[in-house]
Parts: sequence; structure tokens; C-alpha cells
Amino acid sequence: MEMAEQKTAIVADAPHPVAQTLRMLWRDKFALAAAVFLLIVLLSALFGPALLEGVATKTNLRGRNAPPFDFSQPWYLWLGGDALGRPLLARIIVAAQNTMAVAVGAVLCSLAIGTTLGMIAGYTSRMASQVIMRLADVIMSFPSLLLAVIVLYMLPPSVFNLIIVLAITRIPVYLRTSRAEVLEVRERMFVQAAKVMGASSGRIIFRHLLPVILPTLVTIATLDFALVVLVESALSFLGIGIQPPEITWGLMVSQGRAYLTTAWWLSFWPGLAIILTTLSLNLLANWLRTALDPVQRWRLEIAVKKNG
Amino acid sequence: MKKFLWKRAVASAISLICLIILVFFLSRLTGDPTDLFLPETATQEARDNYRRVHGLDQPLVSQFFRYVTDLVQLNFGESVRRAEPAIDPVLRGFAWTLQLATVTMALVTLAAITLGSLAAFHVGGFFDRVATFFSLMGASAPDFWIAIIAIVVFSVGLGWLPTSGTGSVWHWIMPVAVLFIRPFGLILQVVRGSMITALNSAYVKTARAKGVENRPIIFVHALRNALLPVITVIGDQTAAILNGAVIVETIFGFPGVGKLMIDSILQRDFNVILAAIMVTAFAIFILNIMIDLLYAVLDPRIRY
Amino acid sequence: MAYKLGRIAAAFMVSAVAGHAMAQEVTVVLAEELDNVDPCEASRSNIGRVILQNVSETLTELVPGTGVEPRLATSWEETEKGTWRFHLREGVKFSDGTAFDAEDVAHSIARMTNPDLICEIGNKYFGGIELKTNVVDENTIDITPDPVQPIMPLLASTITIAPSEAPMDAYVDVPIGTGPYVWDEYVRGQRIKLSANPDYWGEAPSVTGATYLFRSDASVRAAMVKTGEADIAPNIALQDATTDMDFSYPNSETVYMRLDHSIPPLDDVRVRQALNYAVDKEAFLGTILADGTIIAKGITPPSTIGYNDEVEPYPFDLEKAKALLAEAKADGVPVDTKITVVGRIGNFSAVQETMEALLSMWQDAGFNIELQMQEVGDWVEHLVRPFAEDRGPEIVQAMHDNANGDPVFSMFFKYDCEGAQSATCDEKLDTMIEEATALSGDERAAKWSETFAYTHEIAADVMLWHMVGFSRVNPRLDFEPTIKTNSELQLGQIKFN
Amino acid sequence: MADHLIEVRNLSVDFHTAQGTVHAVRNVSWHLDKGETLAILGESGSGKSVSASAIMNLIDMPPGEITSGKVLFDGRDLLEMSSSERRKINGSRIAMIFQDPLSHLNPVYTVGWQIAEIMTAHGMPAEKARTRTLELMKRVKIPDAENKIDSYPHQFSGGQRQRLMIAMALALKPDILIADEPTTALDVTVQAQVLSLLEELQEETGMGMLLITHDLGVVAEAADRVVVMNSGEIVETGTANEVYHTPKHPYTKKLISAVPGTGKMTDPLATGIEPILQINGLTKHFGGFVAVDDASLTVLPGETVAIVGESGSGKSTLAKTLLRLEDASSGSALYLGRDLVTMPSDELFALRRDIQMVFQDPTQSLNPRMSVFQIISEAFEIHPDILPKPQWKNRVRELLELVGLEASHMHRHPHQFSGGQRQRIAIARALAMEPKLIICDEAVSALDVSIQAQVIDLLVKLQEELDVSYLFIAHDLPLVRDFAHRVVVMQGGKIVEQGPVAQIFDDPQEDYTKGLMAAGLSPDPEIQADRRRARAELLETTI
Repeated sequence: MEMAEQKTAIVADAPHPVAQTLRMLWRDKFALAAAVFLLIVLLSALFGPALLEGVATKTNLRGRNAPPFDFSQPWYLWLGGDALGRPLLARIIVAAQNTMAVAVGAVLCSLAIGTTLGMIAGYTSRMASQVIMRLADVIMSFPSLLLAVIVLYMLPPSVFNLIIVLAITRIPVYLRTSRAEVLEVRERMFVQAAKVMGASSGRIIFRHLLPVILPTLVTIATLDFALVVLVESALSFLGIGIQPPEITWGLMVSQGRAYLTTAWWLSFWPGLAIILTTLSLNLLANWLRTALDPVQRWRLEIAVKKNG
Repeated sequence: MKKFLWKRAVASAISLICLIILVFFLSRLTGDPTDLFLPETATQEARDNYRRVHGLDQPLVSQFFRYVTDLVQLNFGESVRRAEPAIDPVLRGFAWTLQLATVTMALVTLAAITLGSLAAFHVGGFFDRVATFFSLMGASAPDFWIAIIAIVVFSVGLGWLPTSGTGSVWHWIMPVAVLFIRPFGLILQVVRGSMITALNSAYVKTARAKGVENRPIIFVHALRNALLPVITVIGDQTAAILNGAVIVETIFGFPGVGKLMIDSILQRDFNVILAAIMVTAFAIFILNIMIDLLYAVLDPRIRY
Repeated sequence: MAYKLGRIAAAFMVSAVAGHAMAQEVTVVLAEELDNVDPCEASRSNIGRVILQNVSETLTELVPGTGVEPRLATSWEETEKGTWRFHLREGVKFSDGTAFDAEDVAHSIARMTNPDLICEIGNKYFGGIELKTNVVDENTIDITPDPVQPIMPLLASTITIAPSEAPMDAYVDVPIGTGPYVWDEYVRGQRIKLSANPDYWGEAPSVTGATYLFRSDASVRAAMVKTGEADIAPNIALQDATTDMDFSYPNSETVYMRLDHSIPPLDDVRVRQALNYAVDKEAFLGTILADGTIIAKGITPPSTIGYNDEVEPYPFDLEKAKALLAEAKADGVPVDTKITVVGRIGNFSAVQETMEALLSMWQDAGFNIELQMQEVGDWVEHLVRPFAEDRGPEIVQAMHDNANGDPVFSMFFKYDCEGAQSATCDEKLDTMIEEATALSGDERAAKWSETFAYTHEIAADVMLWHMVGFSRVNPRLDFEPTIKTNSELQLGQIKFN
Repeated sequence: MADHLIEVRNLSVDFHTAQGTVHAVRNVSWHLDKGETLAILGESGSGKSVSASAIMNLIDMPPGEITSGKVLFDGRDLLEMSSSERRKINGSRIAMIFQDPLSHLNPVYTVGWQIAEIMTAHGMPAEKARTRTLELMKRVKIPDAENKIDSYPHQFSGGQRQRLMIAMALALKPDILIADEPTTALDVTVQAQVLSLLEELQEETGMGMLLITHDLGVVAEAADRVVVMNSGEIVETGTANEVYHTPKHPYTKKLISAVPGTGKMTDPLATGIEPILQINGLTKHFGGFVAVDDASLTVLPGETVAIVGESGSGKSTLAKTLLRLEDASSGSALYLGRDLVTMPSDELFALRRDIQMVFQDPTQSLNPRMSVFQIISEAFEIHPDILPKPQWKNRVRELLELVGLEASHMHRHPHQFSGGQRQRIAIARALAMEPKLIICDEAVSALDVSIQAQVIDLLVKLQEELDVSYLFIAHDLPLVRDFAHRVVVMQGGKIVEQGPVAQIFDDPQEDYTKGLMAAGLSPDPEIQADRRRARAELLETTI
């Protein structure tokens, strides 16, 4: 309590928040590496297909399953070639777009829908709350893979439809979390203060409640992001995910797994891309959780560890 | 207490009914099982016949009505694919899945709580970093990938473990290990986060002022308080396994309900899908009620 | 430490699979569980591999390279036009102790064609055919198919015989048959056990018992034979077939791309030929597909009668394809219309890569073409009539299995205007099929040969390959898979080394 | 030297943060003798608790670091000992109790178990510990101890919880008891009971007691000697009497002068003015529980009416009902003739401008995610008729200057301000609506004394300038004495007494009001000693 007071006195002269965030990121080397890796993935997703589409789809049956680390080849063949002789590195870069689109799309959709429903359930009438919570129960007890199969059966397995499926399955997480948070936050005094000022329910929900619960939800979203990439890959494994010639990392892993014993690199590299991305996200989420927690924050703030 | 259970039962029943309606109509939207069941060469006559025998020629609403009428008498209908009542393979599969979920989650809970608590106590230290890194790493890998590599390494390469199937305790090791990884990573993180908060709490300060040793501070004072968010996640993860450890079941030839569900939907064996969903949903509702009761056991402030 | 663990584990495993070395038993690992065990469903490969000729036997048997041989029928003849008389083997008993007689045959035929039971064999081989039976005496039966079936003895090789106690309107839980093995137990989801039938009418087999296990992942099946957990994995993937335990065999499956002749531009023969010329079928062999795969020119494999040796497959000729396309375009054929290729997910192990490679070849030739891989349930709606009204030009990837030696099992429903899977409607072709079906002997073979030449000429479809399958077999067994291995696995033919 | 029970010598403790090192305490030295009570007096942020934390080994390192100093106990330096040695001392030789016993007791274990644990942790067999626990609970006057031993902390009242903490701390008869703000969150009457319990127990055991507090009244009541701390340094030491009557350091002087309840009382306003608010028979039920029971009072324009009562008296519920945060069960509250209780929501919306509220805890009543500008200008967003958008910035600037804050800080967020500054922001927010009546719900209770005085000065100034009325809710009588026109005393949902401030303070009629007065602590040790004596006599006569 007292320490908190002392710190606030100092925070008055704190550096710019962005600079401080970067400084805290610099302190945690794991998180820094994660952030850098994610930046690379992001750039691949944005520009990869435009730059490498042609290279990545060029089949070369005579050069199939070309082994990796043959540096006499062009750079995009350094990680080897797939079962149709297409360069793996180029394909991984190109596939980043779909993979990210599915993951970002699904997470954002479920975040938006789940949070909205959760806040409505938490802030408005008991009736609405009951209906929404039952809906969450139904989705939760509906096996997510099954939902995926059903929806992808009815709709063609496009990136967009995959996003819908994955988003639906993740909604309850945000719904329940935001509802629980809202139930707590709505009792806080600043919400009452807003009510006293005559603020409408909409204003209270979006101006007062949402910004407060958002950090928690963003942390969950980061973890979910990793989960969605893995689920997408599992769907591909079961043959109901994205279909070629579209590519995602998950699809690449599942296509390559048949060759695990003979040409390990086919599924290893995309698998590694998934692992590194999800790992980075998890590390970053961890870091974020610490950075957002005033009690833990000092761990990222202290310059040098001195022990007596 | 009684009122709480009653309310939960009613809420669950409502959810279950919604679920049945949803699955009944959604699954039928995927199409007709006739073409899948009959050989490609079958005549139109044979197809009509098949639809008649399985009641697929009726309007959807009357099919639903018939299904519900049977269901009230606990008749889940026949499997169109298998020569047996739809509930039979479901119960068989569910028994396996339940065992798998129980064993896995028991191990996960034990390991994640112990290691997560220790990581929280040494937060920022070497152990914490290593535990966090490896748990995240494990949780980040696609499970079918791990499963196949495990078979290649431990069965084919080293010959330590049987590749797949059931039978001895050795057959359980790889499926459980593969299923273990993701919930372990997740729960370890939740335990760690929750324990960090608990270890920073005022009552832990009191305990330190009382001269209590570190071990009881971690595992007695902080842990019980930190467990509430943890058991929620444990519940969710258990539910996820109950809902079908499809990948593990597929690769390790484990006769669980998850693979059955996927196969049934691919074969459009609607009655089996419905029976499977009802059984797992029922189990999950029971699980959720148990979790709620566990809250009250762990935290005397919670009373229903 | 690790070594010790390994040894303990090994010890356990030996005890777990101890059956092996002791008795003459084998373990077979299959891809899918048996959802039904009724002998009348034995034409499904997952059921047939366990039951066919092991538990349930047929009247006749098609032996690869030899032809139709006796099994439960010792001889047969066409007594009058269209009526076939089968003389049944005497002294044969079902595993439930009842004797095998003509009534059982009549019952089995009635049962498998019963519209209320819906049996695969009845629907697959006898759709649209009415079978009249007449029990002459205990060991003689007359079968009269309508319409007339010149190949009735061959068709008889598909009919599994169940005792007359088998219910008419319900599947059986335990198959009872006359075969060399008896159905011991079926622990659903886990295993099936068969053991040798002590009262078998024929020669006692070397294998005294068999356990069937089910693993849907091909690499796991291969691994199981390698680790000794199984003896035979009848169906493994090409990429796993890397050891000398692995055998390849023509599996009677033919992969082809069905063209929809009713929608432009596929109604134009030049466009269809261009599609054929654009595919470098050779390039797949030894790469995506196994060595030993045969380039196809007709829908049935070389072991079928009427296989036309004179027809040459369309060679890979990109220029020719482009030229044909240009020519068609000049005549106003809308060759730029987007064509959809519908592939079936998981149809064979490299289907994904194959389709992607095909697509890129066709794109090279200048086709506007896209690929959709679909689950079987959706795919079958593109393959089987009635087709969607609003469809565009479609090419459906399909794999056809004809191990029965006669093209009749293929041609009508693939190419006749009325055929369930036919997207072709050509009067001349219809007549040829009709004529061939009614003939027998060499005339029949010649007519089929002519028909194949014609389908090739009009480029009815893009024929690709006759495939090979791979089995992994434990070296302690003397067993080589054949073209029949896809649909049956006769334990009686397995010997020990 | 070794004759002191414990001695802290030249202790300096730093905390490391991203903004650099914070010197929590610098060169602090003090000592405590047997049977003596030493008070460390300081406001928040003064570092008054740090030396106690160092003694108990409760400083997390990192981020904390002890840069110099010794803590001598039994002739040994505690800071040199291993943690297991220190664990043996903690609880058995030196024990500690804390402010806010609810959060310092483990919510999921029974109090009996928690008290017994301090004994079992130091080697006592479980059964014996339980017997002793029961004794201790009886000793600290927990009613029905036999049954309550297996109850959980949340099942006790605040005062009982602090007694339980005391029982726990004294279980092993420690040589030293450190009490960190032991009565801060408690009602005045309970505070008095807890302090006298501590005094009694000290007499019994002869332990030394270190009392950490911000409250001069507590010092006057309990301390022999006092150490005054400010910004991590000791500014003054001496006996309680010396420090109060002859403070040397300017900080001490300022602190003493800020203590409320010593100034001139305000005269009541002239009667005959139309009241701005007239409450008649207002009642609020929660199920069967009556939170506010038939309350009637009036507020005149420009008047400050204080509502005083202990926790559970219904004073906050009354305020919430007036603001329609809760719906009244019956009765009326006429605001300029219109009934707030039954008013339809559109009318109520317009009226929100006239009646505003300032909440107890400014940390919680300001949205942490909004800047000061956003917080204040939200009033204009909600009520667009107040001000056109281009003028918002100027008005916010004006308001900030009015409440004594720098206008240039308007883009900062609440956490960048101190507690007192935050409450000023909250007041500015209320003023943005240009209200006629401001309800202050314990608006200064969470603040340090010196800050309290400043905020109250501000409120008085604003009333003079803007002629607003205040309904001032407080639990602390001396606080309202200096500036309320009239005082309303509530107990158990009922108004027990109301009248002009002078009447209530100089001539209370009701026993409850008298009791409340008597329980209040005077900052003057001499007055407090008299009161203690009087209390003791009262106790003897009643027995």
C-alpha cells in the first residue's frame, strides 16, 4: 500500500508509455525475441503472397522431397522441397497469410462477439443473461471439431468459413470471462459515478466497462491465437480444414506427416513455424500479463538485479 | 444447496434440449446418408428403399417428432451404419474416453499444480523460466505431430512402447502423454499466474510474520486460494477431452467417443451423433456442477 | 536408466503379444473398424477382408490369372437360356453345426436382395437384376437372372452364403459361415478374433487363428508390423513402403477424371482430348505414385476381359493440347469457362498431391481451372446422378475398383446415358455396352475391346492410372498380396516361413 | 546498548523501479524497550512501515534492497541471520498484526486453524494448540468461542477479526508486538475497544509494542514515545506529550494543526429559506433487512448537512437512494418540490446535473483508463446542453484550477496523481455538471490528515463561491465538527439525533451520540489520558 503510493508519486514524471513499453520489452529477452519473430511472421503474411506466390506454387515433380540445407540451390529451396518439389521456405512464407488470416480473423470475431454478449449478459437484465449463458453452455458442450465438420460440410472450406467455425467455438471463453469481469467491474465506484452523471447503459458498457476488461481479454486472445492455429492444423489433419491449392501451415504439416519417416522436413518446418509462432505468442502473452499487473510490473522495470 | 442443484439441473436441461434441436437439424443439413451407405452402382429403387427403411423420406419435422418421442422413452434410435442401437457404440466409446480424460487430467492437475506453484514461488528464477518455456513449447506443438513423432521414436526406433491400441498399461503411456501436453502447459500457466497473486496477498504476509515455513505457505496458504481459477480451467480442459480427443484416438487407435463422433458425422449416422453429443454434454454438465461444488468446498465464502 | 526402462517395456510387450510365436496365429491391422459384420455386406472391403472366404464362402471364386473356380459349388452349367444350375459341394457344415444345402443358397440370395434389409452385395452386383431361384434337390439349385446374365458363374463369386437361420430383415451380430475360420469374438473398437474351423470341408489351413486390429493412420499400421505388433498391414502408404517387408500389388483400382459431357466446353471432343494430352502421366510414376503403377487407357485393369492392348494411352503433348484448345476456341467453344475439378479427400494416399500436380499441368496447357477437394459425402453428390442443375463444367476425380474380371461391373453405370455415375450420353456407346452385356465368351471380350477403343477415341474421360497398393508383411509369413487383397484376405492362403 | 529489547540502527531501504531507485527509508534509527509502546507516526508514503517489514523479513528482494543498517534483537543482527533462523523468531518472539484483518486472514481456513498454526509452526502439538486457541479467543473476548473456533474469517465482524489477529499474534507470548495501523478501518467505538484490549494485554505480558499509525489520536491513546516520519526520514522523536505539545519540526507542527475537531464551529444558516432537499420518511429494505428506516431531513441551499454514523448505519444507502442508484422502498425526497424517488427517468436525467456525488475512494471512483480531461468532460458529453464542444478544454482547465490542480495535467491518467489530487479531480468532475447539491460519501476518509484538511478547505471555499449545498457523509465526528452547519446522527438505519453542529457536539441528547463522542480519540495525550481514566471508571461502575 505504502509502496504503491510512493511509486505513483514517481510515475508522474514517467517517460512516454510507448518508450516505457519498449524498455520493458527490452528487459525480457524472451519476449523481445518473440516480438521480433512475430513481426517477421506479420511481414510474411502481409507481403509474402504478393512476392512469392509464383515460386511457391511451381511444381517440379522431378525435384520432389528435395532435402534441406542444399545451399547451392536458390534461397527458397534451402529448407528443401515438398512432395511436389515446391520450395518449402517460400511456401511457409506464403502460407503465413492464410494462417494469420484464419487465426486473427477467428480470434477477433470471437473476441468481438463473445465480449459483446458477455457484457450484455453481465450488465443488463437477468433474462438476457440467462439466455446468453445457456447459449454459451450449448456451444461449450458442442464438440468444436464436430461443429467444424458440420459447418464445413455445409459451406465450402474457405478461409472465411473456417474463421466462422473457429470463431464460434471460441466465443464462450470471451463471453464467460467478460461477463465475470463485468459483474465485478460494474460494482466499482467509477461506474456508479458515471451513472450519477446520467450516463446511458451503452456509454457505461463501452466507455467504462470495456476499456477496463479489455486487457484481460487481450491476454486470453493472445493465448487463443495460438490455440486457433493449432486447431486449424488439427482440422487439416482430419481433412476438413482449408483445402489446396490454398495453403496454411497446418495443412502443410498434415500433408507432410505422411512423409515423417522418409522426408521429415516436409512437416517439420511448417510445424516449427507453428511452434515458434504460438510459443512467441504465449511468451508475449505472459509478458503482457506481467506488464499489465501493477503488482508484478517491477519485475520488468528494475534495471539491474542487485542482491544485497 | 438443493435449490442450487435444482436450478442447475433445469438450466442444463434447457441447454441440452437446445443442443438436441440444434444438432438434429444442423446435422441433417449436411445431407443424406443414402449415397454414402449404398454402393455407387445402387439403383434409384434401392436408394428410395433405403430412405424408406430409415425414415429419411419423411418430412424433417416429423422425423424430429418421431426422434423426440423415442427419446423420451430413452430410445436413441438405431445406427444407420452399424447394425446396433445408436447408444451402444457411444457408451462403449465414452467409457474409454472417460478413463482417458480422468487419467490424463489427474496427472495434469498433479503436475501442473506442483510445478506451477514452485515456478510462482521462484518467479523470474531459473526454474520458473525453464518450466514456463517448456510448458509453452509443448502446448505450442500440433498434437498429431507430437503423436506421430512419439511413435516413430519410442515404438519404432527404441522399441520401448507399443505403437497403439489398448491392452496393457504401456499402451496408455503415449496417448496420455500426448493429451497431457497442452492442458499441462495451459494449467501450469494459470496456476503460476494465480499463485503469484496469492503469494503476494496479505494473508501470505501474515503467514510469513507467523514464522510459517515456505512449503506450507505455498501449498497450504496460497494454493487453496489460488485454485479457484485453476479448477475452472481444469474443468474446461477435461470437457475438451470428453468432447473428443479425436487426434489421439485416431492415431493411437484408441476406441473413444471422439473418433466415433467424427466418423458418424462423415457417414451421416445422425442417431449416433445425437446420442454421442447427448452423452458427452450430459457428462460435461455433471462435470460443471461438480466444479461448482468444488468451489464451495475450496472457498467457504461461496455458498449456494 | 533408459536402457532398463526399455528392457522392462520390451518384456511387457512380449507378454502382451505373446500369442505370436507360440501358436500359428497372425495379427492383421486394418484401416477401419467393421461397422457391420453381416456376410451380405462382405463386398465392402473393410468387411470383406475379414469375412470373405475366411468365415463366409461363395458359390464360385474368381482366382487371379485362372478365372472362375469352384468353391461351394463344385460345377455349374447353363441348363437353358438364362438359367444356371449349380451343383453344390456335399458334406459341408456351417460353423453352427447345421448342414449346407440348396435352401441356404436360396435363402442367402433372397436375403441379400431383400429391399427391407438393404445389403451391399445385392445392391452392388444385382441392382436391376431379378434373381429367381429354384431348389432342384438338396445339392442342386437353379438360378435364373432377369435380365439374362451370361456371366452368372462370375456373379456367383460375389454371393456369400449364410445359413437359412439368418434373419431375413435384420443383420446378424455374429457371422456364421462354412469357411475355414470361425468367428470367435468381436470387441468393438478393439479387435476381432477368428480361429480355425475344425470341421472345415477343405484342407486345414496353416494359420490357426487371427486377430484383427484397427488403426486409421497408415504410418501407424506400417509401424505396427515393423515393431512386431502385427503381421500383416494389407494397406499402407507408398511413402511408408520403404523396407523389404513391403509388397506392392495391383489393387484393381483405376484412377480417372470423369468429364461431364453435357456442359460446354467439355462437350467438345477436342477440349476433352486436350485435357488428356496435357497430363504427363509418366511424371507421376516413381514420384508421387509408386513404381509399378500402370498408365490406364480404360476403366478396367489389364486382368479384366476385353482389355484392349492395341489402344495407346494419350501421350503427354503440351503443344498438341494447346493446339486442340485453340482450334476449339476458333470454332466458338467457350474454352475459357472456369472448370471445376472435384477431388475426394483421402481417396488414396497421394490424392492431394496428385490433384495439385494435375491442376498445375492443366493450367500450363491454358485451361481456366480450379480445384475443390471434398469430403466423400459432398463429393459423391458430384459423382452420382442426379447432378446439380446449376453446375458449371466439372471434372470429378474418381477411383474405380473392378477386381471381378468383367467390364460389365463398370461400363453401364459409368458410361450409359442412364448410368448412375455417367456424365456421358452417347447413343453409339450405349448400344455397344448393351450388346457386350448380352454376349459371352470371346465374342464378349471382342465387343468390350471395341467399346474401350471407342471410349478412348472420344476421350470420354481422362484415364490416368491402374494403381498399386502396398502391404507390409512380417517376414515370418509366406504371403504375397494379389489384386484381390483389396477386397479379401484369405487366411487360408497364408503359410509360415 | 544491549538493554534495548530491539534496536534499529541506521536502516536504509531502497526499492528499484524503472524510474530509478526509490529510497523508502534513509538512516532510520529507533529502539523499543520492554513494556513500552513506541508509535511510528507518518502519512502514506512516509516509510513508516518499512522498518517493521525489515524486522519481519517481509521485504521482497528484489525489488527491495536493504542498503545499510542493523536490526539488533537479543544482541544479534536480524539482518545477518538465515531465513530459517528468522522464521523461528517470527511469530514466537516478534509478532505482527496488520491493518485490514479481513485480507490478512486467509479466507479459506477457519480462524481456529489459523491461530493454532502459529503454535504448530513453532512446534506445539496440534491438540494443545487448539486448546490454547480456544483460551486465546476467549481472552480477546470473542463471544461463543467454542463454536466460533471453526468459523471462517468472513463470518466475523471487523472488530472481531482484529481481535482474532491479536489472539494469533499473542499466542506464543512474543517479546514484541508490531501493530501496523491496527484500528484504521474500524469504527470509532470498535477502535477504542481494540486499543484498550492491546493495552490490557501489554500490561499482562509486559511485551514491547511498536504501533505504526497515521492517527495522532491513536498515538495519544496508546503510545509512550513517538517517532514521526516523513518521506523516509525520522523528523522528530520524543514522548507522546512532548511531541504533541511542543513539536519542533515544521512537519510535525503542520500535522498537528491539520487534525480536525479543534477549530471554531459553524453557525447554523438562517431559517425560513425554502429547502433544496426535503426527505420525508425515506425507507429502504433489502429483503427483510431494513437499511434505511423512516429517515427525514432537510438541506437548505448553501448548507452543509453532515450525516454521521458507524458502518451499517445506513448512511451510504441513504445517499444511493437519493441518487437513484438504489430504489427507495417508500417515502419521498423532494428536490425543489419534485420527488426524486418516483421521478421518471427522462426527468431524472435532466436532474442529474443538479445533484452530484463525490465518492469515498478516489482511486476507485475515477476510471483508470481515462485521462483527466476525458473524466471531466464526460459530463459535457452526457449533457450536451451544458457546453458546446469547442469550450470544453477551457472549462476543464478552469475547473482544474478551481480545485487547485495544474491545468496542464489534464492529459494525465488518475494513477499519475496522489490520493488528494485524485479527490480534487473527482470534485472537479462533480462541479462540471454545475450542481446545486453535492453528496460527499466519506469523501475524505481515505486521505491523510493533512490532505483531508486541504480537501475540506476546498469544499468550504467552493461553497462560498458557488453556493452549493453538501450532504456530507462521514463516520468521523471530529471531521464534520469544523465545517458542517447541521449534523444528523444515524444508527441502524434510523436517524437518532439531528441538530445544529454546536448542539450535537456540546450538548448531545442521545446516549448513542454521547458514546460516539466518548469513543473518539483526541490527539492530545493529556485529554486522552483523562478520557481513558473516565472510561475505566465508567467500566468499574457498570461492573
